[in-house]
Amino acid sequence: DLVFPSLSYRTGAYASGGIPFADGYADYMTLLNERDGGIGGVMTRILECETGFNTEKGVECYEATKGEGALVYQPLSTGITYQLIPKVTADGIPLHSMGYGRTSAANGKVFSNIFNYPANYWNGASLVVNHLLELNGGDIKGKKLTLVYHNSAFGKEPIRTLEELSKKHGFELTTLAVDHPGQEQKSQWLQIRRERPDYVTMWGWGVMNQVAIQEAANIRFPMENFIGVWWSGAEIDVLPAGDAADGYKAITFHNVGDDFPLFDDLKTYVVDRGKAAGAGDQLGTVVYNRGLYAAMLASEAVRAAQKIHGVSDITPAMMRDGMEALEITEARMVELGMPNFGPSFKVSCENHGGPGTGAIAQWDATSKQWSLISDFMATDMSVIQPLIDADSAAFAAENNITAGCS
Amino acid sequence: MFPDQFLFGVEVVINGLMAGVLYALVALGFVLIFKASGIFNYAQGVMALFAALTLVGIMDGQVPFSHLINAIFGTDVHHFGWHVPAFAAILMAIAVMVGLAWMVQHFIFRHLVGQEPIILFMATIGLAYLMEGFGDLMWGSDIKKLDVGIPQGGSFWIEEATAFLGGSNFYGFFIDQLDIVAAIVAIVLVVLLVAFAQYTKQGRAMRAVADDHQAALSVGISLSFIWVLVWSLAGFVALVAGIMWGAKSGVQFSLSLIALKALPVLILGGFTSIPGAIVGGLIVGVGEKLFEFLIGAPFLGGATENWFAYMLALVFLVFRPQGLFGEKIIERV
Amino acid sequence: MNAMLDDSSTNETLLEVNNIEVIYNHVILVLKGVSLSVPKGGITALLGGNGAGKTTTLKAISQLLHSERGEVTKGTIAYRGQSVSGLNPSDLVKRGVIQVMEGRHCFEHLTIEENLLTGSYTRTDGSAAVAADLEKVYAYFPRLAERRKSQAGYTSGGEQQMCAIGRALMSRPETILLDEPSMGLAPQLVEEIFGIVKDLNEKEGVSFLLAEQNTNVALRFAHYGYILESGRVVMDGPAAELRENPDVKEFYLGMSDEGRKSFRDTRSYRRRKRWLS
Amino acid sequence: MFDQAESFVTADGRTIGSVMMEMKNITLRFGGVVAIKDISFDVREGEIRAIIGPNGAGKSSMLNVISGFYHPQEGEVWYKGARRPEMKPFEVARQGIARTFQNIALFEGMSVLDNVMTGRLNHMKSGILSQAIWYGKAEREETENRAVVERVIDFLEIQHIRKTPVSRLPYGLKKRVELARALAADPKLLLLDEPMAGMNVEEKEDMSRFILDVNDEFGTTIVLIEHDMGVVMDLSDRVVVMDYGKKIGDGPPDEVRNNQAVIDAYLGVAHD
Amino acid sequence: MLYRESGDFSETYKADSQTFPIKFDRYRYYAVLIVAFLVIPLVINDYWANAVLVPFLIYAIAAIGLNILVGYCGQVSLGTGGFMAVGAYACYKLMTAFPEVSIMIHVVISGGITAAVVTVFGLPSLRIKGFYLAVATLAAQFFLVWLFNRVAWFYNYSSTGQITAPDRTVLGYLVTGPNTEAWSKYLICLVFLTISGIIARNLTRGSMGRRWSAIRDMDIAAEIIGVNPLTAKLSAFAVSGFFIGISGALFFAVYLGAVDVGESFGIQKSFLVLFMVIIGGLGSIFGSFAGAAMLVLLPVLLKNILVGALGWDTALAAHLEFIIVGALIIVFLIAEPHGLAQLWRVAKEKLRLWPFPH
Ligand SMILES: Nc1ncnc2c1ncn2[C@@H]1O[C@H](COP(=O)(O)OP(=O)(O)OP(=O)(O)O)[C@@H](O)[C@H]1O
Ligand SMILES: Nc1ncnc2c1ncn2[C@@H]1O[C@H](COP(=O)(O)OP(=O)(O)OP(=O)(O)O)[C@@H](O)[C@H]1O
Ligand SMILES: CC(C)C[C@H](N)C(=O)O
Ligand SMILES: [Mg+2]
Ligand SMILES: [Mg+2]
Repeated sequence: DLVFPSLSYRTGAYASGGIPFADGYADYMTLLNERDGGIGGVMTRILECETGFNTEKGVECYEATKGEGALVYQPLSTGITYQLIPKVTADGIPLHSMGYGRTSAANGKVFSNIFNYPANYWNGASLVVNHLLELNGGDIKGKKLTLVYHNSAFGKEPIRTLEELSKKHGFELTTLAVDHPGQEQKSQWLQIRRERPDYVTMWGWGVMNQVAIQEAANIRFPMENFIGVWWSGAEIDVLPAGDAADGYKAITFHNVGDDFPLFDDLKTYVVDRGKAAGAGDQLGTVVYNRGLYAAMLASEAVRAAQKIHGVSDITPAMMRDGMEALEITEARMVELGMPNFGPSFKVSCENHGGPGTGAIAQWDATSKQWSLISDFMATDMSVIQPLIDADSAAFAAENNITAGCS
Repeated sequence: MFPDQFLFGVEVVINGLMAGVLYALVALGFVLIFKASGIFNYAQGVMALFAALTLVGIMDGQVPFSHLINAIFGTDVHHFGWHVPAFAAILMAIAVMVGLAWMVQHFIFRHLVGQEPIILFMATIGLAYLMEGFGDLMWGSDIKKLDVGIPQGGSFWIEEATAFLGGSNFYGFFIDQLDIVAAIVAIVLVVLLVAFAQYTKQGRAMRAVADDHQAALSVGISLSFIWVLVWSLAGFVALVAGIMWGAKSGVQFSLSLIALKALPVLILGGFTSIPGAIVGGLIVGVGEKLFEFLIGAPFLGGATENWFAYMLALVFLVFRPQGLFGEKIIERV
Repeated sequence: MNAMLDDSSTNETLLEVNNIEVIYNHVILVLKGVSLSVPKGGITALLGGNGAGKTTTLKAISQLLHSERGEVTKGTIAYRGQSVSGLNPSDLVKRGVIQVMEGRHCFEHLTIEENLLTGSYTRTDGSAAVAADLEKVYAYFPRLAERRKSQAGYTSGGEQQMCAIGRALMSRPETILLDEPSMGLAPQLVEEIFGIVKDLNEKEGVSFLLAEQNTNVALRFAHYGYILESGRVVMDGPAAELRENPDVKEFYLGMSDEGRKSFRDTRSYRRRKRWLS
Repeated sequence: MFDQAESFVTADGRTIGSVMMEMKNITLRFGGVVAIKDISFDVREGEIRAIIGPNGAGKSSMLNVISGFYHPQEGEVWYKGARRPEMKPFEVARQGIARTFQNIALFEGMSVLDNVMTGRLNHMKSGILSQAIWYGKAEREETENRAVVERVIDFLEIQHIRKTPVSRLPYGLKKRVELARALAADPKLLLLDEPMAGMNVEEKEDMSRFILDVNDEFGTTIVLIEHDMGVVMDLSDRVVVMDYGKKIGDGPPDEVRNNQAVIDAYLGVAHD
Repeated sequence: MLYRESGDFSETYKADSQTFPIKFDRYRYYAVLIVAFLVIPLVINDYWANAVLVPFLIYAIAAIGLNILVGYCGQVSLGTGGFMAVGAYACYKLMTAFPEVSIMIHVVISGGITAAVVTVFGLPSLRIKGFYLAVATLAAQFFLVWLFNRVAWFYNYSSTGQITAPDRTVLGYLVTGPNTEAWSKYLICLVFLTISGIIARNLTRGSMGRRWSAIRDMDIAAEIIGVNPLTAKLSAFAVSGFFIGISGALFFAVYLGAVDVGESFGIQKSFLVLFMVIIGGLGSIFGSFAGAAMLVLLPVLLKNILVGALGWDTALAAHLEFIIVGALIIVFLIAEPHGLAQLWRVAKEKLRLWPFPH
């Protein structure tokens, strides 16, 4: 069988995001089994392991599951990703950090086993700035942008790019750290209230998101000027603040809602058969969709690997090749029942990072729905690519890796 | 501009005071249990979480243990389909906390009478694990919204009334209404609890138990009764804290971590002093907010709140080892 | 002369301990079959050297062993004919049995007065009666009245001893288990305290079971005595008879045939106790 | 300064040396409570000096002043002919003053042997590295001091409980172990706070013998607090009587026992 | 009589004060060493090394360190996580600054640096006691984590603030980095643990150990009989810090390979190690081993049973795991408050008396 380890977290401070993602990931695999009899005739198997969003437990999970023929890891945590990068490389297993993790892993010449398509945090940072540019007719010189970030590897990731971008566009950047878990943010928001930045962006996760949005509402910060990263843009993040959250924005690299043919299949084959991983009421929510999307990308990579190597029951090494040869086209997306759900792109050895495109979503508190308010747009690779090259080169030097494609 | 800076400072102090009250609410529970049993109850934070979870669960008509039930019987139950009004739900939650108090006493601490404090402390950490797992199992680990009708958000009235104090950069004092409610509740609680401990027979018995279990037993005080009583009180205080914090940030796992905010408050005020909890809370609240405002954020890169309270308490204790109002440690040979 | 004849005690037995065995920590056997009885209205002394098991016996009666990891593994204890096993200490206090523990055990952080008031915890006869008794205790121990507002932790050993006894009195007991009341007290105070014991016994009919090292004083005030050694009762009898027993005289009263001998002259050869074969 | 260097002979023919320690006008207060009021007395080399007085008179407080645990507000302590500056208790201990406590203060978590060994800590100086590898000085020192301690253990006849945790010992033996710990330190001056409280006559006799032997054989000076008048009168060379923090009598036992103030305040009846 | 002590007399004081005065115990100890050094490395695999043995060895070192402080000297510390972080960051800085020096030396120096830091945080213990001190040590915990998170110099200005262990070898074999073999990880930790165990034992049986225990049992009395509380307490903090630092260094360099300070050395770690010490037995070196073994194994076992064998979903299993771990801790404390070491002693005592009940 095809083993997909799922390093999930259904407990702890980040369970609110961990649960729907893991459910989406699992449900898609179940759908493939139930509807198609697996991928290429081989059944899929989800191997769940609880990490609690804790790096140490993540490593433990990795060690415990890798022996079972795990094809690809999706740890859903930047911290765990950092831990696993050397390990998976040594063990020859691919890792997919979708929209998180080490940004410079986009350079496949150095990070042979790490993939972070279709977008990463530096794309995210650029996306936010692009949006601001758009709002201001292309000129944000002198504007004040504040970054509220989770004080961890994850939250620090965009700072470098934002700094570069602030140099380039002349806006003023302030950063405010929020320590795990982010229950208490009063002083950060008092400071924001005092300094009245024009825009606030947030790299948050878990309870930090709700508290931030609630506090923003409390100080009556204009929600449309508050833009979260894609991990800070779920329903559960905005719901507690009620109507006050109306207008809050978040970036995203895939589409929202449940208006896709795929969901009909999910209902028939998974939910109605009682095989859903969760309660089955999360379908179409932002993070659930992201889990689906990740699973879809994984299964497509399996198909690619099966095609390349001509075997159905593939190994992790073959999976890696499949991922590197992955090509997503809109036509294929339509076939999969997910038209316009995500970008079309092609992975290569040089580029493990995908197209780096994204869109802006906005929350409507009355209908309690997210909707896209922009197209999927490209990000400023002229700033990002040099950063990626420099960072990966440093990593290569540090670890005696000779960059290159075999 | 200087005056604005100053007014912002004042605002920080006010908000610090308010934050302190919220810490104090948690610290109070610690003090109660410590006073009556010498038990340093690390599980106080988890109790707040558990109480809030229970309250939300009852209000929303959630089926307890639905996850487990569904897993075992393959059913698909989640809600009873009714909603309980806040007031009734609070009463029911109190009943649950009293039940919990009884169980804690009956199954755990009854068997640990006379053990060293650190053993008891460890047992409460075990209890924290237990209750955390139990609460999650019972009500699920997703975030829940708690709304018992407490107003929230900045008080416009105060903002507008004070806006004139500063220049165009000053928008009036920001005070969260929730914090105001919390402050009132906390003060009432402290007054009632002090009266209880100092002037009632049970309160005196409680203090006696704290000093010497054996002697308390010998004069006929029932340890079990006293302990169930204080654990119930602590459970009630935890519920109040859980409501306040839950209204702020939703009811979810991280609520249990507020215990960590209460600890420096506790040692600052003194483990055994009920008023100490509130005064300690205020000092910590103001101290950490001011420090962040004046030094932390501008010079140290922020996020100093996690450790500042502890450092403050530490420095303070060096001068007064039993905290502000703690009972003097009697050292005789 | 038999002391039993001229005292106020009756033939009614209040407390009956029958052949009990006590083990600490599952392994340390401390009492190896102790039997004794306390008559109503009597002062019964429990004598014996260090580690003989006096305290253990008292705790076994008052049900305080449990919290020290000790348990009664054999034998029975009955108060007024009813078994006390399974009761908890507060039930016993309600039935009128209270223990004054060895080593005082005052509540350090409570004031003397609060300490005394805790003694009335189990009473239900209203605060006026309690207040009256408080005054009575102060009358017995004027020293306590002086220090009523001091924290007990800061009072001297003697004051704490008075406090502990006074606290027990506050429960209006029928029987007091008194563990080493004389330890560490000045001679005058020892007399005083025993005088009070006697008073309570005669005027209020309180029965006492008294564990003491100070055999001399104990036998002067008690009606009946048991001598405990290594967890066994080795001798018992009316106090007056025990006082005249040559072994008791030599080993417990420090008297030789020529009267009291000086502590300077004790390094001589000693006779073995007869009951230690 | 009077008869500082001289020695004199007691009633029963023992020779007592020169002044070893002198307390001058000591006053000790705790908040409002005056525990010691302007008390002076001296202790001579080789004597057994008793302090008696009713409960709460301030006897233990006086010992605590001597051993540096309490610092009097007024007055001076003279030791070995020099004024002693304010010292930490452990510094006092290093000057050769050891003591026992009224409420037994043994180290409950250790065996008898280890407890007595703590008495020798001031004689053990090996460094942490040597101890870590347990070689050279550390090991030698341990063996040497162990030999000293074994002598004390033999002397006090507690060989059989050497390895027993002290928490399991009965009261009387604990008191003896405490004495052993103090003796192990090789003190010049030994302070005993109610060493015989809670003992029966037989045990008091044993204890008396030990105290006398220590005094005789090692010439250790002893300050003794005790409530058993028999013991005090028999053992001590001179007695200080305290009452409510004041000194009400000082002199040889016979003199004190007939002092009316002492009888009123303490003895109740004249003791034979 | 299955277990015997009688007939086994020591003839000298030296023999009497050795670690295992009883022959039977001594032979068992040698047997354990032989298995640990010669047998296990041959059969160990990745899973056993990473999930069980290596963490056990490293935690055992930390537990020994904490036991010296809490169990022997009676100073409760909740700063262990932060102190381990000091060891880890010291080791990282040393490894990257002096790549040519052997990692063994780096680990030892990290221990020394941690000892110094811990001693500074131990200073308040001269005034503050009991739980006040315990809570006050949390200041160290939170401050250190914040510091390592905040000051970029500590993590060599890496963009994420994480630190990653470069490859290092001992005697030509890799001991750090992702390509390390299971047996070499295991052995290097074992060497450190064995030496730590021996040193700790030596320190605790001599005058140093008695000073600590005296302070623990009754600090006032200890001072009056001549123990300088300043040096006694601070030396306990220092020695404890030394071991904790070593374990932190190994934890980072050998076990995890990369570390995010807030997550790997958070307050949970402090509690975990304290648990090991208490469940194992305060004031017992053996207890430190037993406690570490138990708390490393327990979750692995539970996970394997609940998820692996019973096939429950992970959320349910995680909740149940919490409940079971919590309940077990409580049950243990109730059954034997003095820990596994005491359980073992009582068992021996019973065996000695066997078949007689008393
Ligand atoms: N908690 C305990 N655990 C183990 N052994 C104990 C415990 N309490 C007492 N013992 C032992 O039981 C024996 C009897 O002790 P007990 O206290 O009853 O003696 P006692 O007659 O009251 O002596 P004393 O006159 O010294 O008070 C002693 O050997 C003592 O060591
Ligand atoms: N640390 C302290 N703080 C406050 N008061 C104290 C302290 N130590 C002693 N006292 C008070 O000082 C007085 C003398 O106490 P001390 O212990 O010296 O008496 P003592 O003569 O030893 O009596 P006893 O024979 O009962 O032991 C007492 O009233 C006591 O309450
Ligand atoms: C879901 C996530 C991967 C986001 C997370 N905070 C991170 O570590 O990047
Ligand atoms: Mg006794
Ligand atoms: Mg005294």
